[in-house]
Formats: sequence, C-alpha cells, structure tokens
Amino acid sequence: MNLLGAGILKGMAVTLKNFIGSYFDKERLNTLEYMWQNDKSLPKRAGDYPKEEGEQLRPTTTVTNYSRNFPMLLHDDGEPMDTIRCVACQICERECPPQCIYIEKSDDKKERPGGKPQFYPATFDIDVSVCMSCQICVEVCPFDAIVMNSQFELSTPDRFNGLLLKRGDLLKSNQYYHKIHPEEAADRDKRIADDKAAKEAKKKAAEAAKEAKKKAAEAKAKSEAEANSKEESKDPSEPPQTSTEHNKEENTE
Amino acid sequence: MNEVTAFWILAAIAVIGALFAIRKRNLVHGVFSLLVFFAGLAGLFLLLLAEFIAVVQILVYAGAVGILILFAIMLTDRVTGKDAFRVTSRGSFWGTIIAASVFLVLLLPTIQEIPQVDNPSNSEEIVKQSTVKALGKKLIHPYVITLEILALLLTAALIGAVTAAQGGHPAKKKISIE
Amino acid sequence: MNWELIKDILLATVPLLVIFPTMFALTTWVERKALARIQNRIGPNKVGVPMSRYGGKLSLFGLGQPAADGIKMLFKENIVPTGADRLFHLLAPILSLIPAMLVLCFLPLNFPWLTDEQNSVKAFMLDGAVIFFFAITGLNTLAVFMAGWASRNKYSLLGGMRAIAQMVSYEIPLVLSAVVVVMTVGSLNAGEIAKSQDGWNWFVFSPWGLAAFIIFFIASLAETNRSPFDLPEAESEIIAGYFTEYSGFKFALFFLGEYIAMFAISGLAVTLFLGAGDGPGAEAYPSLKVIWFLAKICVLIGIMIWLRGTLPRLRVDQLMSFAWKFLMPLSILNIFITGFAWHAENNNEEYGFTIKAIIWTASLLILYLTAKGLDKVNRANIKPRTYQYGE
Amino acid sequence: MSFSTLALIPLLPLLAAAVIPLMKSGKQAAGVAIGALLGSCGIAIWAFYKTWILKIVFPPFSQNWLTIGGTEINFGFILDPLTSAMAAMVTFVGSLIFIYSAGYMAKDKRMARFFCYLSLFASGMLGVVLANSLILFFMCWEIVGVASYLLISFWNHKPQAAAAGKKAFIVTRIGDMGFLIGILLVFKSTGTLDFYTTENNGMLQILPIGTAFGFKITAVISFLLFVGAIGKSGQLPLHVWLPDAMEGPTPVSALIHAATMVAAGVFLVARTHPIFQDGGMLPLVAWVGAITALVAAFIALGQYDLKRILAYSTVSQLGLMMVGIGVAGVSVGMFHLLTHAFFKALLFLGAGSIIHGCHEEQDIRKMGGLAKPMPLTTIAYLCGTLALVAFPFTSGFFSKDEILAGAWANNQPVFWIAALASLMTAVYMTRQCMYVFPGVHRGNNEPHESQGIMTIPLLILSIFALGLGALVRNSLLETLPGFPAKHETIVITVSIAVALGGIALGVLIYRGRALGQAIDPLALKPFEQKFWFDELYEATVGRLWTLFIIFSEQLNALLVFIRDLTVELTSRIGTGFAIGGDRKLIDSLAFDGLCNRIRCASRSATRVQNGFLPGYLRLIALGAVLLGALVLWTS
Amino acid sequence: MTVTLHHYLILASVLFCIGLLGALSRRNAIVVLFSVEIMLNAANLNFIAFWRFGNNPELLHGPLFTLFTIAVAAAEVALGLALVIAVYRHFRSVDLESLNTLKEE
Repeated sequence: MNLLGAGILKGMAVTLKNFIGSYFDKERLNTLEYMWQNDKSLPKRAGDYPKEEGEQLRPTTTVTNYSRNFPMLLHDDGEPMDTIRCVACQICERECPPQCIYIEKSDDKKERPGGKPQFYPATFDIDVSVCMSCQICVEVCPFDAIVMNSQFELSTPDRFNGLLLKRGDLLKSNQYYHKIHPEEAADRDKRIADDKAAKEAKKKAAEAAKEAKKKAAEAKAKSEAEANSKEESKDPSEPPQTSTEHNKEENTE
Repeated sequence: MNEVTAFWILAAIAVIGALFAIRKRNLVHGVFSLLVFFAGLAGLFLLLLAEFIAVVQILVYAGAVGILILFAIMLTDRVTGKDAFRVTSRGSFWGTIIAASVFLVLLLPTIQEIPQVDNPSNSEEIVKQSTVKALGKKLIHPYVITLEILALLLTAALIGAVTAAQGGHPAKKKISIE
Repeated sequence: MNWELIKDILLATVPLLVIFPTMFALTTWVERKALARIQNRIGPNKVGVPMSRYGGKLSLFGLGQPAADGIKMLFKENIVPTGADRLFHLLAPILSLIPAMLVLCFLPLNFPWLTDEQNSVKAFMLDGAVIFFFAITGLNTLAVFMAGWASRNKYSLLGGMRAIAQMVSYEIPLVLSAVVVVMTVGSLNAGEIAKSQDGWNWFVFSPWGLAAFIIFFIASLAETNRSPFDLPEAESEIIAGYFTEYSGFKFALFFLGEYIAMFAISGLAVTLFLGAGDGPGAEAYPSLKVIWFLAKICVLIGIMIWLRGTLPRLRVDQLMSFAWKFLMPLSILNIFITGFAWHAENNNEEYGFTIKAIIWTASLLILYLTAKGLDKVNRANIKPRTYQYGE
Repeated sequence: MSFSTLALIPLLPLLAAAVIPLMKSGKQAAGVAIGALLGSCGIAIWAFYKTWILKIVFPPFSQNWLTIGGTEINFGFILDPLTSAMAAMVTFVGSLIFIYSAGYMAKDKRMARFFCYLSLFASGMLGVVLANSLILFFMCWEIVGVASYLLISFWNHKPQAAAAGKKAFIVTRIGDMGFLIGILLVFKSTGTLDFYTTENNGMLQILPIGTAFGFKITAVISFLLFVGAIGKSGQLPLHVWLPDAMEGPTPVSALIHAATMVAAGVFLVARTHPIFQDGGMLPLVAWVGAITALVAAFIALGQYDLKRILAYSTVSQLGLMMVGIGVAGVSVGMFHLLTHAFFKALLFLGAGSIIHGCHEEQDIRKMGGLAKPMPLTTIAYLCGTLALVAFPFTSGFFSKDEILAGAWANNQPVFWIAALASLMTAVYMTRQCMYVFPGVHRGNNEPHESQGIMTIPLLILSIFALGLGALVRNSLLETLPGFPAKHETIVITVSIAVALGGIALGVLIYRGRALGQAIDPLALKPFEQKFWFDELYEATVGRLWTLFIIFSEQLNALLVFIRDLTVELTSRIGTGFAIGGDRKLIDSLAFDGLCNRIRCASRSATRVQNGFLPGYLRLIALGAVLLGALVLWTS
Repeated sequence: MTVTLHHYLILASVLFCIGLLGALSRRNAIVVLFSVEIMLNAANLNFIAFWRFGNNPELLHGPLFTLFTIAVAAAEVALGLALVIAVYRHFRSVDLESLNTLKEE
C-alpha cells in the first residue's frame, strides 16, 4: 500500500544504485573523459591537422552524417587543382554574412574536362575563427564547389593566423564528401548528373529545331514563288490583311 | 574592570542604536539600528546575569519583532524616505522639550530617592539560583495562571492581527478617501 | 591582561575555526563528486597541478576543485549594484556567517584538550543552550533580509522574502521537535543532554525520539535552504534569490555561512538525538567523543547531499503548507506522545520489555496514522491537472 | 346560576350581532340571530324557573370594571323575580318576532344588516333588564337607543324614515340627558352606582338624604330618572317620536315600540321604585301617565294609518302602566307591562301581515273586507284587540283591572281619567277593526294570507295574549313588591262597563257607514293633527333654537372683538419689551453675548482636539510631567 | 568604581526618554511603534537591574516579569503593525498627520 514517503525512499534507492553503479560498470558513465592535450603538442595552424582525408586526431565519438562544422572546397577525381569545381565567381564571398571568405581570381583560365576553360581561385582563405557555419555559401554556390565539412578538432594555440584555412587545407575530394555525408553527397551528384543530361537534351533539341526551321524555310520559298504568279491575275483590293495574318501565323509556328 | 568597560560599551551601543532608530530618515536603517539596540540590551541583560532573559530577548526581539517590522515596512510605502519629505511631525520641537522635561522632572529625582545599592549579592549565588529549571519551576508553580492568560492573550492578539492585516473581503471594492 | 583566560578562549575557539572551514571545503568537493556520481558522470577532476615535465597532470581526483573555487572567488570582481545600500550590502554576508559560527562553539564537542573546569569552557556550557541555538538561527533570517533588501533589485527582495517566510515557518517544527528532547532530559544545557544519552540510549532509539529526529532533520533542511527546500536560491526560480547581486568574496562568505549553518544544525541534531560524542569506544577513550561527533555530522551531511541528488524542488505553497499543515501538527502531537510514553515507561519498569514494545508500536502507529490523515486532508483539494488546451 | 351563565344572556345576541355582518346570505344571518336569541331565551326561562318557582334568592353578581380615583365602577347583574320575568318576556317575544321577521324581510336585500341590528337591540335590552349598576343600565339604555334609531331608519332610501329615525334619537336623547344628570346626582349623593351590593350599601339600599335645589334629594333624583323614562317610553311631552317611528319595518315596531324598548322606561321606574317612593314622586308619575293615556287615546281616534293607531295605543297603554306603578307599585305596573307586551306585539305583527297582505298598503281607508281572505290573521288580530280592550277575562282585563283598583284606592281623579282612556281605547280599536275587516276591500289589488312562518307566531302570541293574565296574576302580585288594592265592586263594574261600552259605541258609530269616503265622525281635527304637538314643538323649540343661534353668534362676535383687542395690546407691549429689553439687555449683554464669548473660547479649545495624533501624545506626556512635578514638589 | 544600580537606572531612563522623543516627534506610524518598543525595553532593563541589585533574587521576580512584558510587547507590536497596515490600506499613507479624520469640525 502507498506507505507515506515511499516515493522518496524509492527515489533515494535509485540514486544510490546509480551512485554505486557508477564506480563499478564503466558504460554507465556516458561522458567520456576528454584526453587532455598539452599545448605544445597542438599543431600551430588549424590547417596542420592531418590532411589524410577523414582521419581525425582521435577516434572521438562517431560523427553523425548530419554534423556540420566549417566549409571545404570540392574537386572531382584526379589531380586536385585540375578538377577543382570552384570558378572563383566570388558569389560566396559576397554572400558570407561574417565576411570570412577571401578569394583572389586567377588571371589565366584553366582547361576543364568536358567544359570550356574557366578561371580558378588563386587564393581561397576561410577564417575559421570568424566563420559561423551558417552554410549560406553552400546554398548560393552555382557550381556545388563548396560544402560543409564535419571536422571540429581545429584548436590551435595561435588565435589569429592559426585559424586561417588556406585553399590547400580546404580542398577535399568528392569521395571524402561521400564518406562523411553519404546521403547529401549522393543527392548532390545525382542533381549534377541530371542537370548535365538536361543540358544535352536541350542542345539536341535545339539542333533538331534548327534543321527543321531550315527545311521549312525552303518549302516556304517555293510556295511563295507560285503564289506571286497567281496574284497578278487577281484584283489588288485585299493585300494588307493577308500580310498581317501571314506574319502572325508565322510567329506561332 | 572589564565588567565596567563592558557596561559602558554596551550602554553606548544601546543609546546610539536607539538614537539612530528614531533619527534615521531611511526606515530600514532605522530598523537595523533598532536591532542593534536590542542586541545591546541583550548584552546588558547578560551583564546583569539574567542569562535566559538575554537569550529570549534575542530570540523574540532581534529575531521575530525585527522581521515583523521589516515586513510591515515592506507593506507600507515611503521606505527609503529619501524624498524631501519632513521626517518629524509639526511642532516636533515641543516633543523634544516634553521628552527632556519627562527625564529631568519625572525620572531623575525619583532615581535620587532610591538608596545607593552597591554591594549586590555575589554573582555565583545568583547564577546558581537563576537557572532555567528554577525559572521553569516558578513559572509553573506560583505563576501558572498568568502563564495561561499570557498564552490566551498571545493567541487572541495574533488572530486579531491576522484579521486586521488581512483586511476585508478581497472582493469588496476598495474605497480610497481623496 | 590575564593571559590564562585568553589562552583558554583561544584553545576553545581556534580548533573550531580550523576544523569546520576545512570540512566546508571538503564537503563542497564531496557534494559535487557525489552529485556527479548520482547523475552517472564523474565530477570535477580537471583541476590539478600541471607537471610540465611529465607532460601530464597530477589530477588529485578533483580535490583541487575547492581550492580552485576559493581562489576564483577571491579574484572575481566584487560588483556592488548602483543604488544599493553599500553598508548593508557588505554587512549581510558577515551577519549570515556570525550566527552559524556562534552556534558551533556551544556544541558539546568536548575536545580532549579542554578540561571542564577551565572557565572558558564553563562559559560555553550555557544554561539555556538549546534556546540560544534557536535564537541565533533566528538571526540568520535577518541576514537574508538584509541581503535581499540591500541589493536593490526586485528579484532578490522577493527571493529574500520567500526565504524568510520559509525559515520562519520551519523554525516552529524545529523548536517543537527539540522541545521533546528537552522535556525528557529536563534541562536546556547541551552538555547535560549529551551526558544523558551516554551508553547507546540515544533519543533516536525511542519512538518519539525517532519521529522528532525526522521532523527536526526535515526542518533543518528547510532552515539552511538545502535540497528539496532550496527554492530561494534556485537559479531557475528567481535567479539565485537573495544573493543574485553578490559576487566574488561576499558570495563565498554566503556560501561558507550556509555550509557552516548546515554543520551547526546537524551538530545540534546530533547532540539532541544521536547522543553527541557517544560511540563504542567513547567511555574508554574520551578523546574519541570528538571523532564520533564529527563522524555523525558527516553522516547527516551525506544524507543531505544524497537528498539533494534525488528530490525535486518544492513549490512555495507546497513548502509552506508542508510546514504549517503537516510538520507542525505532527510535532505537537509528538510532544503529547512523549509525555505519555515517558510516564508509561517510568511508572511500570517491572514489565520491562513488553511495555517498551507496546509504547513503540502505539506511538509509532498513532504518529503514522495522523500523518496519513493529515496527508489526506492536505491532499483533499489536489485534483488531477486539467489541461486547458491539451488533450 | 353563576355570573357567566347570566352574562351569556345579553352576550349571545351581541355575539350574533358581531358575526352576522360577516355573513353573506340573509337566511344564514336570520338563522344565527334566531339561534342566539333562542339560546338566551332558554337560559332566561331557566333563570325565571329558578327565581319564580324555586324562589331562590341570588346575590348580586358584580365585576369591577374600572376604578377611578379610589371609587370602583363595576358592572354587575342582578337576578331577582323582576329581572327574570322581564328577561323571559323579552327573549320569548323577541324570538317569536325574529322568526316572524325572517319571513317578513325575506325579500329585502339587506336582511343580514336588519338581523344584525335586531340582535344588537336584543342584547342591549337584555343588558338593561339584567343590569345591577346604573352605569351598565345607562350604557345598555344607549345601545337600545342606537339600535332603535338604526332600525327605524332601516329603509334609509325613504326620506321620512331617515327623518323619523333622527327624530326618535334626538327626542330620546333629551330624556336621556335628564337621566344622565340623575345618575350623576345619585353618584354624588350615594357614592356608588350599584343598585344592590352584597354589603347592601347599593344606592337602592341606602337612600340618600339631604336636599338639592330646595327639594328632597330623592325627589330630584327620581324626577330626573322619570324624565329619562318619559323620553324612552314616549310619555306626554316627549311622545312625538313614537308614532313617526312606525316608518321602520313592522317587526321593528312590534319588538321595539310595543314590547320591549318602550317598556324600558317603565322598567327603569320599576327598578328604582324605592327612590320614587322615598321622594314622593309617585303621584306625579301617576298623573303624567293618566294624561298621556287620555291624550294618546283621543289622537288614536283621528288616525287613518293602521300602525299609527297602534302606536298611539301603545303610548296610552304606557301611560296606564305609569299610572299602575304610580298608584299600585311595581307589581301592578309590571303585570300590565308583561300582558301589554304580548298582545301589543300580536297586534303589531298582525298589522304587519295585514300590510304585507295588502301589498304594503297602510291606510285603513283603502283596506276592508280582509276577514275572508286572511282568516288566521283576522282571528289573531281580534284576540289581540280583545286583550287590549280588556274584554273580561282576557289578560288585558286582569292587568287593567288591577290598575283601576289601585287608582281607585289611592287617587280618585286619576281613576276616572284612566277609565275614560280605557273607554277611548275600546272605541278606537273597534273603529280600526270595523275599517279593516268587514265589508268590501277598498284596495286596488286582492289581499292574500301571509305564509306560515308569519302566522304561527301570531297564533302563539294570541294564546298568550288571552291566557297569560289569569295564569300569572296572583303569583306575580305576591312576588313583585307593590301594594295592590282590594277590588271594590265599583271598580270591577266600571272596568267591565268601560270595555263593553266602548266596543258597542264603536260598532254603533261605524256599522253601516260607507267607510273610506265620508269623513270619519270621531276623527275630529285636533285628534287628526295630533293636537298639533309637532307644530308646537316646531314653533317653540325650533324658534328657541334659532334664537339661541343668533344669541351665540352675537356672543361670538363679542368674544372675537375682545380677543383681537387683547392680541393687539399684548403685541404692542411685547414688542416694546422685545426691542428694549430683549435685544438690548439680553441679546447683546447677558445671554447671547455670553454664548458668543463661550463659542470663541471653545473654538480655541477645539484646536487641541484637531486629530493631530502626536499632539495628543505630547499632551499626555506633559500631563504626566506636571503630575510628577506636583507630587515631588509637594511631598 | 563598580557598576551600581544607579548606572542602570539612569541608562534605562535615558533610553526611555529617547523612545518617548521618537514617539512624540516622528511622523511615521511605524517609527512611533518601534520607539514604543524602545520604551518597553528600557522598562525591562529596569526590572532586571532591580532584580540583580535587589535583596532576594531567588524569587526571580525580575526575569519572570520581563518574560511576561516581552510576550505582551511582542503581541502589541504584532497588533500595532496589523493596524498600521489596515490604516495604510484605507488612507494610503502611514503619516500620522494625514490621519486626522477624528478632527472636531
């Protein structure tokens, strides 16, 4: 029966079990004790952190594929600088609210596989201490060149240029993108593929339309020649109307 | 020797406490100085070997009455008293005159009348007699009726206080005298 | 200057100033660690001595934490809000510390190096010690008010008022449950109370004593604003109540005052109910008494911390109605029961054990039933919550 | 017979009178009234049985009603043979009349009101009869007066009825004034108003001595009481109201103006007979009675209204009763009164049924030939007439014979006047009968016999009218006080001669005449005009009255003049004083001035009471200081 | 020189007069109330002084009497303040001078 104060005792029992339990089975303690790192052993620059893609300083807690931290540049398979997607259009620089992106356009164009030669960013710096990871640059970039990376261990003893990531530190390959954000990467590639397919289809259609127009033009020329010959024989009263209708008809074709 | 110095210190504390209590413009300061006065008095009681009374004094006055007055001040207005409002009532000069005359005319001569007593019964004996147990026995045996009446008085007074302070039925519309 | 007196006084007081503040520091550490453990986390372990040469750190199991807090408090900027009463703003923490300290020195700690006839000790063997305790704890409310008022901000004033209301209403069950012990012992002197409990017949082992101890313990929790009753200083309520505007050392003083008050009240509980200084080896080695006394205090502190980990905070009205409508009637009833039990026990010793059993069952039964009844009455108008917009 | 049962007699009709106005239907009212009167009649007969048959003497019952300044005025009842006889007669006759009027008034809309007044009258009359104290007597006397006024002017839509009611009331009041003065005189002289008291210091037991206004005091008292009796019983100077009272319904006349009320006057004289005897006023009573009888008899001859004739015959018979009491004491007077009550009630009721039969026709000249259509009424009427005329061996004969015998013994002239009056009575009664019964009906519509409820009381009354005299004669003469004379042969012969002679004379005169048209031989002018008494009064009293009015107006003018003069004088003196003395002396100097000074002083005093709390505290402290100083300095 | 009875009596009367001064001259009702408190305490001091220097202290009259006066004073303060609050609710001020509706017009 509900003994007076039984609730309190039950509660106390629970806390006691926790208290004792925490000393004996370790999994209870869900907060890992964060390894303490001596300042000297920390890399001087945020960029110095291991470059091999995906390799963190320490196997910390699993990074879910929704975690976003700071942006990174993408390049397709092959040598990074050749297949870099970014064409230094500087839209992201303009759109970035805290103005933490700095781009300098190259003066020469570089050949792009399957595309006409484009500019490329000579320097592309992001000041990580300023960036607020709002992801606006990713949304505005027309060329899917910039996406969010999930690496967070970027602490350095030097606050100023230590936290400035250069183009080299930012550039990452598409496979790495697929590794850390599989779903989003897949969506993004599919969308790029679709755009390309749509463009070709449109190009084909355009050519087909051009040939069709040429054929139509020749047929018309013939028919007009016959028509002129008949008109001299008929009365001249109605020439203006037919001409306007004729134009309209032509446009709608 | 230290007993005399103690007396003078405590007397000074009490007098200054009392003076500040009635002189201070800011009420809360006044109340705190009143509490200092009570503490000073408790010390004086200790000097006079009425140990239990000193403790009760602190318990009742310094503890309860102090808080009660503070609550009362909180419930009424004009606490800081900073505004240019006159602190003393009209004709307060007469007040001082009368107070002084009461002291000079009424109290001093009577004190002169009382014979000078300087060899009080020694303190050990008093301390032995005025234990709390003795007080308790006295309270029960000869003064039990006064104790009961006192209890009755306290309950009646407090119930009265509650009803007075609570005021009328809250639903009633308050009429304020312009 | 008679040095003899001064030496005695120092002998009596300095140990207090040493022992209890250190215990304060330890308690803060124990409290944070224990709470952490209860909440399945480790608790402070980062503070340590940086050993550059080893490249690591001597973690000292977080024992450095209290020191770190202390130092932090010292160096924190001491902000006084504009328009505040500077004098009382400063005076409040001091006034909250003094009564706690005063109560400590009257506890029957019977330090081994103090012999009874030294007049300093005699001075402390106050005749009306228990009443003195309650008088002094009464002053604590004053300090709270002064803090609330002096910091010139509405929330702290409100917090102060709430704290006072809580302390005043819990003082009554506190005093009434102490009355039970005074009644049986027949004297207010702490020493005599301690002496009368020698040889394991602590008051807690008598039915009414147990009930009184429980009530006393709950009321003491409220007096020192601890665990379920820490409404006035709850961050979520009114931003830490009356010591919102305090920072730096004054805040530390409040903190210290609160803990010392905790020690004092539990010390009182120990003297009244748990046979101060009485333990297995107490008769043989009198110096053990202090150890037992402090051990018992630590046990009570432990329980308080444990309670802090488990119980949610009480709302103001629940808090007040709990005091007035539950604890007070019970403690008054307890006084009656003590009277009957005491007489029943003394008048017919010859029955021995049976009368004890009868008394135990009878009094506990009565107390328990009245408690149930009161609970039912208080809970009468608590109906299940009705949601206006919810389902 | 305790006090309460006796009290029931007058109380029952009174209660009925109180209840009846609440009733809606007349029938119910009649039932209640009759029931009440029958109740009191039962008690009265039982009392009659006790006092007359068992001859128990009852002490006077008296209840203290009012004490004014030490003297006790108390109500009381007396039960002696006289009262019990009267009470029995009144209640018995009254019940019969009530029953009769239930039928008579059946069609009248305001029947309930009628019966209420009747019961009121009955209770008043019984009060008079039973009263032991003069005050109660007088009060019931007044109730009877009021009831008679109400009943006479019952049909108040007829102006003459209203006038007649007023006239009756005023004339009786004049008599009552004398009566009241008499009462006051009695009270002054004897100190008490009770007739008989157990300590027998009642006014009739200790006769007052001494003189007043030059005559013996008892003479004066008895004279004044007699004046009351004259007013009430309609003796000569104050008889004018009785004939006009015929305007009321017939049962009223029967009850009030035949049997009971008019008898009250005679009863008063009978009740206070000792005072009359002591004052020697009996011859006066006899003479007034004789003259009234004679005059009334002559007037009756000249009347054509059926009920007026009977009214005047009542007046003359009352005169005879007065003669009876005057010459032969209470027993003879009361004997004639009792017998007269029966046959006069019979005659009136008979007249009532005749009028009812002739469809409210009252003039005898328009009647006639009623014998055949109304046999019962005629027979009853004839019995009544025989009794009235004192035909030998009817009750009237016995009582009238006693009177004549008494008159012969004490007062020769009165004897002859009485004899002549009796003769005249016989004549006008036979005249009336000749007019009404024989011959052809001169009225315009056929008369019809009244229904049973009216004729039965007639028959009962006729039996009593004939037989009562013989039955009651000797017992009555013994029990009631009085000094009946022996019967000389001459008295008997004269009375028989008078009775038969009168009848014969009447028959002779009116026999073959064509009654109705020709003038009546005996209806001489003065008789018909009632000796012009009304005109006489009109002339004298009326003019006197106007003279009095003129005189009082003059006096009023004079007084007004004097008042104005004094007012003028005092106002002038007053203003003189006011200006001089008051304004200068008092206002400024003494009183108001003082007030102003006090007021401004008090204003300075109020400054202390100005709601300034600290001020109050200071005053208290100051007081303490002063007290302390005083104590210290004086000790 | 030891502390004699007169010292205490004079001290008590000085305190009493300070209280009286407060009561007489202060405008605020609450101040008047606690000046009355001061007066009462002065009286208590007198009691204890007389008891201490009196000739038969074992009767404990002094402490007993002060106990009773303390109790009564506490009750009085409670009531006084309740009344002041009630007055304040009605008059919107505790200033004694504004409470003059008892004034004789």
